[in-house]
Amino acid sequence: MKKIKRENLKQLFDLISSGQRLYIPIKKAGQTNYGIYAADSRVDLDTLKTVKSSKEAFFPQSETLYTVTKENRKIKITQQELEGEDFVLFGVRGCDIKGAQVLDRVFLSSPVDSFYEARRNHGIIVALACSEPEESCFCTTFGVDPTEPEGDVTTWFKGEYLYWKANTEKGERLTALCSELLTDADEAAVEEEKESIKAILSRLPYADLSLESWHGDATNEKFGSELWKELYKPCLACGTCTFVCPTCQCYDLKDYDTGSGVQRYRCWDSCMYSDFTMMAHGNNRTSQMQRFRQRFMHKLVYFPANNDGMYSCVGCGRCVDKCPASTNIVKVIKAFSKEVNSK
Amino acid sequence: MHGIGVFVCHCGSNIAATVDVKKVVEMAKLEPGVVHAEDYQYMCSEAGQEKIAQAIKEKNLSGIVVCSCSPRMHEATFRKCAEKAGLNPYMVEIANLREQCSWIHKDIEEGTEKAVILTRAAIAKVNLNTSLEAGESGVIKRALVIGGGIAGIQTALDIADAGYEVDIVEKTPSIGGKMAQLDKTFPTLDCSACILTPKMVDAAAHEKINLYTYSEVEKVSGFVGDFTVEIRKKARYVNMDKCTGCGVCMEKCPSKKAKSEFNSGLSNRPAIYTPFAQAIPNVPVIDPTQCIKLKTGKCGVCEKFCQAGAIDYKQKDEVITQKYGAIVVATGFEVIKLDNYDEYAYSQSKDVITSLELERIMNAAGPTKGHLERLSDGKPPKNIVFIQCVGSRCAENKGKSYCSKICCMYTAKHAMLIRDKYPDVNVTVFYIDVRTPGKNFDEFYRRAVEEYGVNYVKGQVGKVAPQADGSLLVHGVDLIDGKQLKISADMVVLAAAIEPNPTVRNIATMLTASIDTNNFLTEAHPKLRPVESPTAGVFLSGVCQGPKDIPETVSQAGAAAIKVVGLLAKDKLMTNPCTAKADELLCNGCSACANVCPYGAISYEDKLINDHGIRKTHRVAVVNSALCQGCGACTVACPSGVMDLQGFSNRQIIAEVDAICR
Amino acid sequence: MQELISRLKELLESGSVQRVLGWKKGDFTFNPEPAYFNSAEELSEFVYDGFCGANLSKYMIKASNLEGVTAVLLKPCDTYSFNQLIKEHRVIREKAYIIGIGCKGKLSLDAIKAQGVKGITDIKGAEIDGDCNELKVETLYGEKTVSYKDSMLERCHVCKGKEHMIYDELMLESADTLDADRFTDVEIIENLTSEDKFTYFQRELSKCIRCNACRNVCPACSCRKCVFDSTKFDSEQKANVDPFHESMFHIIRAFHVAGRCTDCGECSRVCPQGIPLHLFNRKFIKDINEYYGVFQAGEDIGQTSPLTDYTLDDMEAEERR
Amino acid sequence: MSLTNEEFRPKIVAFCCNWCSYAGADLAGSSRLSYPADVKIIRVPCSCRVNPMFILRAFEKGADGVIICGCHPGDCHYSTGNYYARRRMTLLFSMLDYVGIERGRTRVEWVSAAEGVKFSQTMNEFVETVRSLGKNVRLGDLRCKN
Repeated sequence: MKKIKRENLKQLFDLISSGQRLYIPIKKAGQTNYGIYAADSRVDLDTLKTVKSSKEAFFPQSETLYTVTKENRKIKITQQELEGEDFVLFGVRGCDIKGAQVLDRVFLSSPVDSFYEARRNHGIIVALACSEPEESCFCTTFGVDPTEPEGDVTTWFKGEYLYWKANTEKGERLTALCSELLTDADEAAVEEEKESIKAILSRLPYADLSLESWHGDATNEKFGSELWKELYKPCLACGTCTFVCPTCQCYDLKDYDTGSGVQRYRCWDSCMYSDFTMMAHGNNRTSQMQRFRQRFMHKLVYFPANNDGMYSCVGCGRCVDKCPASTNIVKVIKAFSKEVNSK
Repeated sequence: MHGIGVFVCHCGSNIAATVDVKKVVEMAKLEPGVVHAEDYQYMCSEAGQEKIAQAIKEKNLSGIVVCSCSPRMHEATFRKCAEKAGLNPYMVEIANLREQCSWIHKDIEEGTEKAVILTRAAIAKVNLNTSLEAGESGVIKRALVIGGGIAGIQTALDIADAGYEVDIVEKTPSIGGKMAQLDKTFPTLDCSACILTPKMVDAAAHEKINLYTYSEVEKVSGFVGDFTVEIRKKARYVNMDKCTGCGVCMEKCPSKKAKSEFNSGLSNRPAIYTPFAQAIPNVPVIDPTQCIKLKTGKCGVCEKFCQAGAIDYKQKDEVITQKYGAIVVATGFEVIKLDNYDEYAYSQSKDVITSLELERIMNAAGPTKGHLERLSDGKPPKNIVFIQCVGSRCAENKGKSYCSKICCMYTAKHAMLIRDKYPDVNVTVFYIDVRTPGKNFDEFYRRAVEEYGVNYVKGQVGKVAPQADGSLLVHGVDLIDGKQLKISADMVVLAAAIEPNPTVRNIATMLTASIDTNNFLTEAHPKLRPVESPTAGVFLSGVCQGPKDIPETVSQAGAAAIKVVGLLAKDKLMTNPCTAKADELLCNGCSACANVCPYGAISYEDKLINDHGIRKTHRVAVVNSALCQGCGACTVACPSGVMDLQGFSNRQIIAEVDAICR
Repeated sequence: MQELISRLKELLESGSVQRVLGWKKGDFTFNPEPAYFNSAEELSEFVYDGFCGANLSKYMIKASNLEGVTAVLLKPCDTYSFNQLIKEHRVIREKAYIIGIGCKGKLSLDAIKAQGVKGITDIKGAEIDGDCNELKVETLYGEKTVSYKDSMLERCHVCKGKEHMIYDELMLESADTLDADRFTDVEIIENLTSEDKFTYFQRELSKCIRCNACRNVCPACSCRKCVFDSTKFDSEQKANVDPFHESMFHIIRAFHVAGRCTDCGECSRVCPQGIPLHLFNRKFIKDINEYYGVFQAGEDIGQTSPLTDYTLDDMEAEERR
Repeated sequence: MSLTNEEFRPKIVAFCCNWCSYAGADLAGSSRLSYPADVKIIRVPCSCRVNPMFILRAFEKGADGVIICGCHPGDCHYSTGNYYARRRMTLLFSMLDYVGIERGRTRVEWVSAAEGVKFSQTMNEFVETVRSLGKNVRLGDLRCKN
């Protein structure tokens, strides 16, 4: 266990970023999002949740896959180079780390997504425990431990200090790199902090949120429920929930003509959009009810069905905070448990 | 599958001197879709066109780009050439390498580079061209003339003489219009009624002309060749078929307090009346605001005296619907209201009158039986002052900015007639300029000055002050002598400006014809299409388009008629295929497009739309391609890009942009 | 409030409306959601308070396709949008029974959080029957009090007024919340150098995640298919792949709603990144007011929209300041 | 910030109305009134056909300046098109100005078919203005800047 004074964090960031890219929550124009650290960045580790999750570091909102150029009447395809350098992702909360594990299931299972894999291999995650969980948090429901999130390094804020514990070989390397700024610490303060967090967790409004009846075998029971017909109604069909979500992984492939060549890129897509998976014959989900249902069925039923019971929601609560119509996954889960209870 | 052919013209040395045409050909060959490219000395020549035709046939080209002079020069030529070779003429694009490249760029490298880009843009566009077919629409062989003054009558006569049915809609009880109110006409001084009435009679008698007097156009729909018009025939309360025109009813009518419109309000008329003795049709109407029977239910004198039994108090307005191939607007003018010109004391003194009122006073059938006398005391005037440009050529917002055009001449006429008949009367005319551009006009004016001794004073009148003795003190200025003048007059005549008949606004809206700030109807082109409205099938006759005198009106009336005849003579109209088209699958039906369409070409329908298997009824825009002229205003008003312009589609223009910026 | 619920019950029970479009209680006091109520019983879930910010006019586009009449609760500012939608034939007047409800200013959870409040579990003082002066905020970390005014949405500080532009009946009182000029921020930006303007907007827009919340909530963005979702201009965009697209989307969106935007402020309310999107719309509104005469979309259905209108002596593009 | 060297050749897109400015450009050509080859004309039926999307597209793909030419107010072939165009472009360009796009990169000019001289002068001026502003770096897709 190591520690570093809060006031020395800037030196730490400067040091880390001198040899590699450092992704860290940065406050810009009033909002905190992950960004690449620069000496003048306004690092913000106090905001619990970045607007967008940290998934962008591994699965950016858009990325070029290959470029097609024309030489006379012949075409040439150039693949985009894979991530080849280590980078540090700093201040990741437990929910986002769990989110990465969900994405691993998608992108690292065969066929492996090499772009994602390369980033994942080169990324060093410095996790940060949640000193002050918020009302919309329900990560514990999905088995996340925000008191000690699993990263290559796990850190805690306590008093004047940031406590630092390396968990993996990558983490040890980073610790070694920062050794001049880190001093030894005992675990007592961290244990105290963990207890303090636990106390708050037990008081969270969603602490008792139950996933009972949500599992991989629930397809038939849930799919045909009449509840969806009411639940979807406030939905504006925007993509806010999917774009702030740490686990949403759907993307579209598109071409862009730069004038000197065509870039094939992929970008996030949202199952909430009416043109999602649009095909020549039309769309396989023709109503917003169906799209709305798909999102939650996927997260809470289909995904666990195909991934050993792992849900593809991590309880970060971003959608709870951000939905313009105040509808969200918690309301969906609760609506169904009410139905179960009333039966 | 696309197969584009590119044909680069040398235009002798016009293009080839500053553009490396061989390079343009080589570069064109690399563009997507291009399967053939060649150059030639003169593409527009017979041999050049033959090359194009041959390539189209041999290589089965789906589109061609001709790199030559401006499309304004030879687009039509190459379209015809393509059509002959079996290619849709709208699959042709022109790259303007001469006017917009070789002629302005001296440096061959620079010129060639630009030529390559322009060619590239044209290829990018033609790749997205679609075959377009000019549509056809039928023509209803009947014309409508709105307004029954001299303009309307002449237009109707000319159309009818060419063998087509014409309806005249006139809102007053008789045709004749303003000209019927005039006493004499310049520059010949012949009697207005003597030359007008025969025309009125001709119109009424013409087997191809149908008169709807005391009627108004209420609704217009449709488009060139096929308008549907609703006409309201106001209740006359007199059966036109039974009335013999004997006039007894008018004599016996006890309600005689209404102002005679025909006499400019200077005399009274009965509640049952014809506007004037020679009215056509010679069937009176009952003015429901004056008729005692219609107002109170008592009286019924006219009915009692009518031997023909033509009086029908129960008559109702009748709306008839008729179809027309063409519409002529001939709504004429009114004299402006003089409320803004009280410095001339028009409202204060009966002896301050407008020129039109003077016409009535001078007319034998007028309120004074043609005797020149003061309306206040009936005495003959000794000193008359004419004031020109009252409300015309007005810089401030007070009046009209334009010249009313007829006033100089009619004032000269009035002055001359007065001096001729009453040589002892002094006549003074205050004027800004005297404008006499017309055949025998200046000679006419000079006669007034030189032979008849009319006193023309260049200068304006500041004030007319009625005096206690009944005379009028005219405060003016003589600009030539630089003197203030005070003239004691016993009659002042104002040459009030004329303005379009106020009903024209409503009519323009119905016809989607545009009007200018002064409410004159806009012509399609101020020089080259002066009698056509920008709305196809709508034509302009007379003062509704701008101030005119009688000879000009009659010539414009004839011109409008020949345009109508030219239209009605066709059995089918070819429509411009570069028209707007809405994608009804995605149209919102929001009306943004219709709001900017200058031709009223867009309407809305509730249509059952099948969107990939989901059937729903939506309100969608429908463009009438016969009306659409292809400006594209609607395409930009449409936020979802659903409205597109064929031949200049969104994607075509975007492709050009991309090609240029590449 | 009770009066309102009774009236809604009456309307539903009498069969004069088939459903009510209003707000349903959330799982917190501060997250009610737009909802339909089909029966008097369902109204037990009904709520209307300071957190009911959504402009339900937008939902009426869909509700116009439903059987029968929908009673819709519209705040004064929402009625402008409804009028505009009537004008554009996107809603059917006869299908709506408009209850013009009072408004004492709508609250922004972000504005409350910006006052240093974290972990909110309950908020009291937003009730429409209350005096709306102060909010008692319960949090995981203790109780706090914040002023109602400081917690309002930006749009309420520049409120268009208490008058409903269209309604069938009126219920509940409104309060004056106007305390700022809506063009101040636009003017501040206008007075920046070109470079600073660019920097300002790039910073703001770089946050955009292209979730389309602004577009989808906007009552003026009622296109069946947005140009940014279609191939009409080869213009489909799914993500802000490049800073250009961030600007392009917002400029074009603002242009498409220019002369139609009622300045309802929904775009800024819903932006998950807190981008002051109203600054785009207000720029157009300000320009229109200055160049073509004051115009308020949705005020008068009969009025021609400035972009489908012209005068012969309109200002030239080069003459603008 | 901006490149102002002599060598900089801006890309200029000119949207010209078929009935007036396009003919004005032709007249400039037949009168041999030169203007820089940087200007490339796109023929449109009327200035009211110019969609803001086209203008932004041009900038996206690397244009440094965009100019719209139409008939003088009152002379529109379709009677009202340029009036609508005038409002649209005034507002759009004001917005571009507001988001920090240099004002000189956009322009509206009314050029009749008879005004070859004006056409050439306008283009000379416009190219000069854009050239002095340098490469457009604020409103373009970075992927297109190779």
